[in-house]
Amino acid sequence: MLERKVVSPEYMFFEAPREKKYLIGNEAVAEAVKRANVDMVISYPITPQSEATHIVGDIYAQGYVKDYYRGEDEFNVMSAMAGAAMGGVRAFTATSGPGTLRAFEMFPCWAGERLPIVCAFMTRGVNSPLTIQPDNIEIGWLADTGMLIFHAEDPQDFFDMILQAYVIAEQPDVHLPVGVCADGFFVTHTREIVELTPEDEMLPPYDPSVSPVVTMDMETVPVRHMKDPFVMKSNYISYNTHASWQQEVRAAAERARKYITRYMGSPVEVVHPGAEILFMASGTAAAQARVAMERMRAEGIDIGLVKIKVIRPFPEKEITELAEVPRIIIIPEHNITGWLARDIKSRVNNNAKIYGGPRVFGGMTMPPEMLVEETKKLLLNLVTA
Amino acid sequence: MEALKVSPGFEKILPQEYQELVEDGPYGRGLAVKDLGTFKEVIEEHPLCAGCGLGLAIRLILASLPDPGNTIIVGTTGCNSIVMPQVAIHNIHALFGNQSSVASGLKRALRLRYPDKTKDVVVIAGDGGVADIGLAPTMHSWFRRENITTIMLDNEGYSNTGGQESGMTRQGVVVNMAPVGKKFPKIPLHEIAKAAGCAYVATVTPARARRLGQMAKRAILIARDIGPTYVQIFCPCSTNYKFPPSETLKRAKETEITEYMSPEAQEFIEKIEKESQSRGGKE
Amino acid sequence: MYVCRDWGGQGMVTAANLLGMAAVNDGNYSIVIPFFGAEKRLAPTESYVRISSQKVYEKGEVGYPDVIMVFHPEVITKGKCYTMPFYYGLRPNGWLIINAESPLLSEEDARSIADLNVRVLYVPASRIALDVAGTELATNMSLLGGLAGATDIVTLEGLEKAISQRFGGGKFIASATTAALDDVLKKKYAKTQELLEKNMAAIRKTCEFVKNSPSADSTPS
Amino acid sequence: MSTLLGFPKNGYKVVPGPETYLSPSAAAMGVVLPNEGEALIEGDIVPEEVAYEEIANRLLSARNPTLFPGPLVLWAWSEKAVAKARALLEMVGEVPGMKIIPMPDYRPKYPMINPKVEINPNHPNLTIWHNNIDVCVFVGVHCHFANLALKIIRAGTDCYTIALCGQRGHEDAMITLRDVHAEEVMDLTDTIRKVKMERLSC
Repeated sequence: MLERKVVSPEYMFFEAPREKKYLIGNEAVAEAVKRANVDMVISYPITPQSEATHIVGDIYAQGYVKDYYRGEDEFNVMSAMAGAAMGGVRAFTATSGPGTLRAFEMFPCWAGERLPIVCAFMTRGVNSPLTIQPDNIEIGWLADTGMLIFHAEDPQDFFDMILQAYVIAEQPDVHLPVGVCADGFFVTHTREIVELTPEDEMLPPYDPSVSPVVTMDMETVPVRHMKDPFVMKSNYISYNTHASWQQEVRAAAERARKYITRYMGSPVEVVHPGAEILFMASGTAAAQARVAMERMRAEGIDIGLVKIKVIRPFPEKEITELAEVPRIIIIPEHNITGWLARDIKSRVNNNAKIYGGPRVFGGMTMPPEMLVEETKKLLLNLVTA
Repeated sequence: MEALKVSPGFEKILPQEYQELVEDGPYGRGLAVKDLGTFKEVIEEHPLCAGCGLGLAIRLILASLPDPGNTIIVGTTGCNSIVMPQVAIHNIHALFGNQSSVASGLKRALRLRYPDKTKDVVVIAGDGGVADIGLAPTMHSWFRRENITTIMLDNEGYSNTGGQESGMTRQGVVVNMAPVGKKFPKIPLHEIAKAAGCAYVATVTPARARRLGQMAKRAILIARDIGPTYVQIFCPCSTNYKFPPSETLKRAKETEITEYMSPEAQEFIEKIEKESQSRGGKE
Repeated sequence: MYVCRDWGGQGMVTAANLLGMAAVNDGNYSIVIPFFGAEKRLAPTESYVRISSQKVYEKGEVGYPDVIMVFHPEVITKGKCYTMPFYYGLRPNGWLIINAESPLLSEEDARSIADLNVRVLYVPASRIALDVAGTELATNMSLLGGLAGATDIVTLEGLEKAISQRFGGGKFIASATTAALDDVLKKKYAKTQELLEKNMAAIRKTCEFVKNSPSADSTPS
Repeated sequence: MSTLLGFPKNGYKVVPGPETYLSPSAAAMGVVLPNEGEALIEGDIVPEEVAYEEIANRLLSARNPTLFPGPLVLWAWSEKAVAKARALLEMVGEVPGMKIIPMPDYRPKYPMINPKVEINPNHPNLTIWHNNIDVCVFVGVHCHFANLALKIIRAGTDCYTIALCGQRGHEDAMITLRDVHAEEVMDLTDTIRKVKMERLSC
C-alpha cells in the first residue's frame, strides 16, 4: 500500500493533477473508493457490478480499505451497510437490477435514518425473462426512496461522482445516502480514458460526531437512544412525528443543492442552450444524444442537449428555465417506463412540446443514427401537421 | 464509568430517572441478577401484556450485561421491540429479520473505531425474527464467526401481529395461520447453532432467573473473543396461548435447560470465572 | 471514426482491448465495450471498438461498423440464428477480415458483400499463431496483425506497447472467463518476456502476410 | 420550490404558529441555510451580528424564556461539550427569569411525559403548552431531532424558536445561528449584557 495523505475535497476536485488511464467503468469505481478513504465495503456478486467489488476486494487486501466481506444477499448487505454507518464508519457497496430490488426495503430506511452511505447502482434489466443487459428502470424506483441519486454518463463521471457523493452525503445538514447510478455494461464494461487524481491522496476521514442523528456507539452521545420507528402508539403524536420526520428527510435533500453546485458545478450540463430543439437526457442516453446532436447540427438542424447529472434532488428550477426556450424537447431514455420524461413533464408548463422518447431497453443499444432518424421523422410530422 | 457523566451544572436539571441512572445505574459496576433491587435498572417499565414472559426475560438479560455502558442492542419487529425504547442503552430496531446483518456491520464498525475497547453487540429478537424471516442472516452471522451474541425470546409464535404460527411453534398446535394445527416440528435452532459455528449455545427460561443471567453473561463474554453465541429463552405467551397470566412461570419451566460450550469457550469461561472468584467478584 | 466488430470466442475480447489500448498509445481516443451473454467459452460473442482522433462519446453496440473481424470461421459456416447475417450493418467500402485459409462465403453472402463494395480478406490466423507462437491461443494476435497490415487503424508500435501493458505483469482487469484464459496462456510460456515476444511475432508475421497478399488492396470480385 | 402539503408561497416566512394542520418544512418552502458568518431571521439571511442582537432582544423581552439543552450538551461526552455547557449556564444567568428544561434523549415517552421537567422532540408542543413558554432556545440537540421539534412547535404553538446550532443551522427555527460552540455562546452572552445595559440606559 502506498503511503497516503489527506487532502481537502476542494483540492482533490479542482486543483489536484490528473493522470490519464485507460480503464473500464468498474475499475474507475475502485479507484474512486481508494481515494474516498472508505472504511468498510460489503459485497455481493451480481453482473454487471461484480468486477467493481472484486477490485475493491483487492485494494482491501492491499490495505486501502479497513474491512471487507461478502454478505449473504443484497438485502442483508444493505442491512449490514446500515449497521456500519450507524456505528460511525464510511461505507461503500454496489449492486445491480435484481439485486437493487432484492435490497429495496433498506433504501428508504437509509434515508430515514440519515445514513451517508454511498451505493453504486450498475443498472441492468429486471427479470423476467432473465436479462443481465443494460437498462436503467431501477433508477425510477430509487428516485422515490429519499436517497440522493446521481447518474453517470461514462467512467469519468462514475469516478468523479462517487467521490463527490461522499463529500455531499456527509455534510451535517444533508447526511443522506447517495445512489450513484451508471448504465451497466455501457459504463461498467466500457474501456475509455479516465483522468484520475493522484493515488496517494485521499479525502479526510468521516467524522461521526457531526451526524444529525445519534451514532450507535454509547459514546457520541451516551445512553438511551433508539433507532428508529415509532411503534409506540397509534395516535396523533406518532403520526405527526412520522410525517415531520419524512419532511425532514426531504428537507435534507433540498439542502444538498448548495453542495451539488459547489462540488459538481451544476446538476445539469447544457450544450447549445438557446437551440430550437433540446435533447434532455441522463446517463449514457446523454452520450448517445450528444453524438446525434453533433451530427444533426452538422446538417444545419438547431439542436442542443441538457444532460441531467442529478436525478434527486431533481433540478427543478434549472429544468423549468431551460424548457422555456426550445420549441421541442426530446427525452431519450434507456428504460421502458420513461421516468425521466415523467419528472421533466411535471416541472414544465407546456407539456405539448415534450416528446418522451425514443426509449430503448432490455439491453438494446441506442444508436445515434436512430436518434437522428427519429428526430427527423418527428420534425417532418410537425411540418406536415 | 467514563461515558455516562453529566456536564457540570446540569446534574440537577435532568429529570429524576436520569439522575438515578447516573448516580445508581449499573454502568461499569459488574452487577448481576442477584443484585436486582439494589440499583437503578436500565429499564423503567414496559408496555407488554400482563404475564408476558418477555418482560421478565429482557429485565434479566439487561441486569446481566457484563458492560452495559459499552453495549448496543439490535432488535427486530416483535413484542420485544416495543420494550426497547424504554431501555437506557443504545438500541437499534432493524427491519424485520435483518438484525444479525445490521449487528454484523455495527460490530465491525465499532471494532474499527474503538480498536482498544470492547463494544458488545447483542441481538435480542423474537422467534419469528430469528428463525423464520431472519434465519439466513442469523445463520450467516454464525458461519462468518461474527463476534456477536444472539438471544432469541421464544414465545412460539408471532405475538405482536396477533398470534400466528412460527417455525418455533410446536407441532400440532392450532394458532392463526395453522388452522388445522402446525404440520411440522419446532425448529431445533439450538442444535443448528452448534453445527453453524456457535461457540456457546444455551436454552433457558426466565423461570430460572440466575441461570438465565449467568448464561447471558457467558454468551456475551465468549462472543467478544471466541466466536458467535446463541441463547434461546422460552417465554410463553399467555395472550395468544390463552392461559392465565399467573401461569407463565409454571409453563416456562416446561422447557429443558441446556448449555453447550466449545472446548475453547469452556477453557475461557473457566479461566475468567476463576479469576472473578479469586477477586471476590460478584458472580 | 473507425469501427470494428469482432466475432468468435477466440480471445476476441482481449483483442478488442488490445486494439483500443494500441489506439490510445497511438495518441487517439478509443472506447472498447464487450457484449456479454452468460459467460462461457465458444459461445458466439462480440466486442466493439471505436477509435477516433476526437473524444468518443458513443456507447454500446456498434450498429454500423467500418470493419468486421471474424475470429472463427464457424461463425459464418455454422452461424446461430442470433448471429446471422454476420455482416449485418457493415458500411459500404468497409473491411471484412476473416480467420480462414480459403474463401468460405455462400454465394448469396458474397453477392451482398460485393454490393457494399466491401474488401474481404482471408487470413490464416490460427495457422500463423500455431507456427509462430506455438499455440492457437495467439489467433487473436495474428488477426490484429492482419488489421494493422490491411489498414492504418493502428500501428505495430501501438500494438507492441499494448501487449506489454496487457501481459507485462501490470494489473489488468479481465472478467472471469478471460482471466482464466490469461492464466492458461501464461502457463504456456516459461517467462513473460517469451509470451510478449511470441505474441508480437505472430502479429508481425500476419501483418507481413497481409501486406504481401494480393487481396489486401483489391476490391472484392 | 415545492411543498409536501399545501402550495408554494413566495417569500415564505418562518414565524410563530400555529401554522397549519401539517406545516411544511421551511427547506421545502425555499428557505436556505446561512453560510459562514451569516444567520437566519424568520427565513431571511442576515449577518450574524444582527441575529445576536435579535436573540438578545427576544430573550430579554420574553415573558417566559426557556433553554432546551439536548444530549450534546447535557452529557459530558467531550471537553467541548463541557465547555459549551458552562457557557450556556452563564448565558442563562444573564437573562432574567430564564428557565432550563432539558431534552435528555429522543425516544418517544411512554406512557406519558412530565412536561414540567423535560421536553421531547416527538411532542415538544406538550412542554411548550404546559409551561406557557413564549421564547425558547434549542441547543445541543442532534440536528435531525431539532428540526423535528422546531417544525412541530411551529405547527402547533405560538412559541418563538431560536436555535444555537453547532453545525449548519436550522431553517425551521425563527432565528438560527450556525457553528455555535462555547466561544460563540460567550459572544452571545456579551451581546445580551450589552443589550441589557442599553435597555437600562433608555
